[in-house]
Amino acid sequence: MDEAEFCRLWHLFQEVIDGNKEYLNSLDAAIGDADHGTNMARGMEKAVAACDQPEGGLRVTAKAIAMAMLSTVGGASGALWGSGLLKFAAAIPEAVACSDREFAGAVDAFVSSIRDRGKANLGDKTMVDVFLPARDRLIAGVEAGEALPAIAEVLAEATAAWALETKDLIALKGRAAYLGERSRGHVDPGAFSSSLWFLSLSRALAERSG
Amino acid sequence: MDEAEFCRLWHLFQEVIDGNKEYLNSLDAAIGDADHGTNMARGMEKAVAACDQPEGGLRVTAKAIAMAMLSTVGGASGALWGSGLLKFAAAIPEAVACSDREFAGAVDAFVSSIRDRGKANLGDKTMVDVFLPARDRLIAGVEAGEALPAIAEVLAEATAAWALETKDLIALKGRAAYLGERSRGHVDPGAFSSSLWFLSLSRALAERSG
Amino acid sequence: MKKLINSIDHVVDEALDGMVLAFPQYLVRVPDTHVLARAVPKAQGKVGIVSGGGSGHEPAHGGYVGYGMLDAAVAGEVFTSPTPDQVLAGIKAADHGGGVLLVVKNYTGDVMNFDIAREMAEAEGIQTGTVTVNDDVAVEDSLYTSGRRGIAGTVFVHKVAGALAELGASLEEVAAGANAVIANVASMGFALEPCTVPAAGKPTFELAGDEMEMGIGIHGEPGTHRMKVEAASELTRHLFVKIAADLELVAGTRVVAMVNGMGATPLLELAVMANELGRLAAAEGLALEQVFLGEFMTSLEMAGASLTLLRVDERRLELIGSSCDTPALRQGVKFG
Amino acid sequence: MKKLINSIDHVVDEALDGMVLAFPQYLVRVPDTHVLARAVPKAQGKVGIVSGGGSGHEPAHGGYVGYGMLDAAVAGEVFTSPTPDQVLAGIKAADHGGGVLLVVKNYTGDVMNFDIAREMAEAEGIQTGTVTVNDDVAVEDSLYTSGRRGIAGTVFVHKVAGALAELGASLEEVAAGANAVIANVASMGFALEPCTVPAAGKPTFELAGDEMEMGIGIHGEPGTHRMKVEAASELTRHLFVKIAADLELVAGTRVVAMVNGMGATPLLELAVMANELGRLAAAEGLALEQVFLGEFMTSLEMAGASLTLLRVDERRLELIGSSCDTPALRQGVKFG
Ligand SMILES: Nc1ncnc2c1ncn2[C@@H]1O[C@H](COP(=O)(O)OP(=O)(O)O)[C@@H](O)[C@H]1O
Ligand SMILES: Nc1ncnc2c1ncn2[C@@H]1O[C@H](COP(=O)(O)OP(=O)(O)O)[C@@H](O)[C@H]1O
Ligand SMILES: [Mg+2]
Ligand SMILES: [Mg+2]
Ligand SMILES: [Mg+2]
Ligand SMILES: [Mg+2]
Repeated sequence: MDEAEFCRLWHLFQEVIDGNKEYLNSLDAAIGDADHGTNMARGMEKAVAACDQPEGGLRVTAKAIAMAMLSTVGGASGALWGSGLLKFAAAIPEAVACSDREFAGAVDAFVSSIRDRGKANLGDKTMVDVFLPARDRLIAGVEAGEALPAIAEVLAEATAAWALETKDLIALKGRAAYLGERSRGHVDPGAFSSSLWFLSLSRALAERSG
Repeated sequence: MDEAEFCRLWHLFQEVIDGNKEYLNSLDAAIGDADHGTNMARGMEKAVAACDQPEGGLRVTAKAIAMAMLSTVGGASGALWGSGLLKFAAAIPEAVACSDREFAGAVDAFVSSIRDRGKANLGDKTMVDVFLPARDRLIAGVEAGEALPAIAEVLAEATAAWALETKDLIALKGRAAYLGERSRGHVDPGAFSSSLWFLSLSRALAERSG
Repeated sequence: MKKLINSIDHVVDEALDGMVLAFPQYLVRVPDTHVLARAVPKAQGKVGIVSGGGSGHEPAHGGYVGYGMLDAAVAGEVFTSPTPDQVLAGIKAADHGGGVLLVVKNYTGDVMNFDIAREMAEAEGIQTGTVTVNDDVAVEDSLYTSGRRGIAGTVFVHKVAGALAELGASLEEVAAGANAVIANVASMGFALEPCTVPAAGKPTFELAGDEMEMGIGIHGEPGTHRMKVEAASELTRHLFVKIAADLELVAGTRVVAMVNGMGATPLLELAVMANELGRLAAAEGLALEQVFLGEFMTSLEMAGASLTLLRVDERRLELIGSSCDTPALRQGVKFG
Repeated sequence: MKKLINSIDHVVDEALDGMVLAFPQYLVRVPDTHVLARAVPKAQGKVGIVSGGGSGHEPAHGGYVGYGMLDAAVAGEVFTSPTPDQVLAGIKAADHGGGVLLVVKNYTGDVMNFDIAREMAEAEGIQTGTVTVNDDVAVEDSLYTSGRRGIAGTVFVHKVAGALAELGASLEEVAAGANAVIANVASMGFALEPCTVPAAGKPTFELAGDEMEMGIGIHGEPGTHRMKVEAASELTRHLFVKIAADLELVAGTRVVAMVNGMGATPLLELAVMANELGRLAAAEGLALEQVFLGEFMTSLEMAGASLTLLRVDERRLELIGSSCDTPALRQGVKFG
């Protein structure tokens, strides 16, 4: 993955978050406080600005995006995305491009950070329900020598399904956990927005291969 | 008029006020603060209790009604009815019955008191628009030797019309005056409730003659 | 109608007891009345201050009973002026031999009921005075009508009269100070949503999703006109311009302001309005000496706000800013 | 949606400026941040107290900045926890060399953002501590979930921690005092009407004319269950029973209470609820030492209320009742 693709990913993510802002808010209204779309959209607006002035290198760009999200998203998602991306930045090479394995390693660092900070397990009805299996599939695919665009295409579809599967769960972490049994029957907003990140990844890479 | 008739008047007034409570509130909602029905109904409940234990004599009974209204109605109407009835009581004989002329004199004292206290003129869209012409017609009728039940019957109809005529006026006194031009198009609640008093009077006296 | 009450008939009675429960250091209830009086009466010989009106304006009026403000507050039914016997009980509670000043808002009902009570008090030998607050510039003033309404500016009258009384001023001096406030204060408000009087059971007016009422009073009455909802900057300007014209404010005039919530408007939004006020005052070169921000004179759960400006000189500013200790307004905390 | 604002994006920014305009004797805004800090910083060496969270809870949290309570309050967007850089700015403003205590309400977002900020502050050599308020007994507590939420009881934590800091207690002592409050405080609330987050544009839930939400938080979230509206006596009892069970209150226990409005409930009605509380406490033989009645921790214009009880001993009661001077809470006025 090179810097252009990386930035394209974030631009596409910004667009799809913006397009789904109201929907994400409505998901959050059902089991939270109706701000997840607003939070993510506010953060992405700043994040892509960081992307517009790449100061050279994936790490610098990733760190700029991390700081932008950390200082604008707020809420649970802001802390998780922001601090997670800081770990992502630390793990990704400084160079203007990286190998698929290096990218997978950075995603792994991101997911570990989210788990350390948020303490959520698989099935707790959070973004972890998307990121954890996605990370595993990503690493497995890279290990097996699949091309990143192909893995991303699989993940775009799989994460969408995993996000929707959170609907049947009872939330055990985050604000939705306070609803207990009442949290069942609604898709987790953070899981859904996370699946959009993989959708954006697949689109960014499809443009390359296409 | 004797004490039984006098008390009958107030009992009937209490009933008709209670039946029109919501309507009077809705009239007051349009140009005031939506409480005229509630105020009058609260007061009349106490007033008829004063009537239930007549301690002998019109004056004592009238004074008890006055004090009951003064201490329970509140608002503009409470001050006007209460202090007006105190003057009515002072003007009516102590005896258990009075002549038509004496009754007309007491009503005159009531109306003068309302005008002194409230400073409203004819056409200001207040209860004065009912009581002032009604007093004049009452006195004229008594002077002309008409029977009180007959006069009351005329007044029941006339005061209903006068009350409705307040609809076209702009309020110059009371809370409705703050609305200026916007007060036009709505019947004054105090004028309407006053017309119900004359309706009650005619019914109380009709029972006698009937 | 959803209300946190037990019954329409007992809401005022129970609320008064609730106030005493929460503020026993400030308030006692005069037995068998709707009067809240000071728990610690002021010294003999000083002027007493009585205010009141219908309920539904909380923290007015019981919230202002205490050191530096009122001696007694008389509560009527919701939005209904109290009866003369209740006002008389308030006057007696506030009477410490120095005479009693009645602060009345200019509504026919209030004026007449307080007048009757005053006649009764005078008959019992209590010296009384009345000042009538009429700060609402939404309403045209005219000798032939009821004049202007009294709204949130009343709180400044309480403050100045209360401060003067505490200093030992005579009834005439306290009344003069209060009247000076009345001559220099102007207010105006608007509603974004109406309120519901418990006894009526439905809102006093209805507004579409994009409509509001400009120039409302404090009893859920409709205002002077209906309009489309505008931004906070426009709404604040609307009030400011009317008030500034009425008070003939010019660059350099010193004023105290009150941004008052009507009941359901969050402090977050009232603070936005205060910020707009600051901009307007700066643009006009006014010296904004003190700003009261919060809920001081409400209309149940009405959404909306009012703005009040009081022209001050050094003396009046001091009286506004001096120590007071009441449930709703406290100034002059001693540290350490 | 009708809001007294100019734009969704600037409401917090403008409201913070409005707070400073109205309370310049208490508040300054740390430049380029959403942090309100004391206008007159406390003495060098004393522990600083920082609190904060999403906006929309006014007067929390900026309203509690001042003598005897907070040193800095950090405001996030409406109902969104502030970001770590903002919290760090608050910590720096509150740091006077004695260390800084962070008062955090137990929401994942708040906890994590304050944690990140604390890591940053420690990296810069500022000694910090955190206490996490989780007073909401509507929510089941469990080690496997996020635990209980923090709601209005937070104000008592501010009060006690602030009082201790003012007395010169160490960071450990202040944290211990705050944690003792947390161990002895319980709250629960309900909503009669929802609120509307400006950015969302519509109510966070919808209720029929006779429905309410029991066990709500302070972010417009739905509660634990929906039910038919009941009388004030029943609703107060409902909260009281849950809270009393959680705190294991018995006859003779000394408590301080808070009857807190969620935003749109008139003080008249909150006072009715306080009256019910008084009856319940008397029936249970509790010693109701002090009752806070008003709006302390709101949810924009939500209609409803919460009840908080804090078990006190002589020392904690003293700290609750001691002098403080902030925009929203003032105690200890000096007369004359
Ligand atoms: N402990 C946690 N671990 C992982 N993800 C979490 C955790 N808590 C919350 N989240 C995610 O954050 C999302 C909510 O984000 P957002 O609405 O922006 O923040 P907030 O809940 O503070 O309002 C949830 O839908 C969930 O996916
Ligand atoms: N100055 C006045 N003179 C005569 N009648 C008046 C005056 N002011 C008000 N009224 C009458 O009182 C009625 C309103 O009574 P009510 O609603 O009970 O009191 P309030 O206006 O204080 O709420 C008006 O409809 C009007 O008829
Ligand atoms: Mg959320
Ligand atoms: Mg009325
Ligand atoms: Mg009235
Ligand atoms: Mg949030």
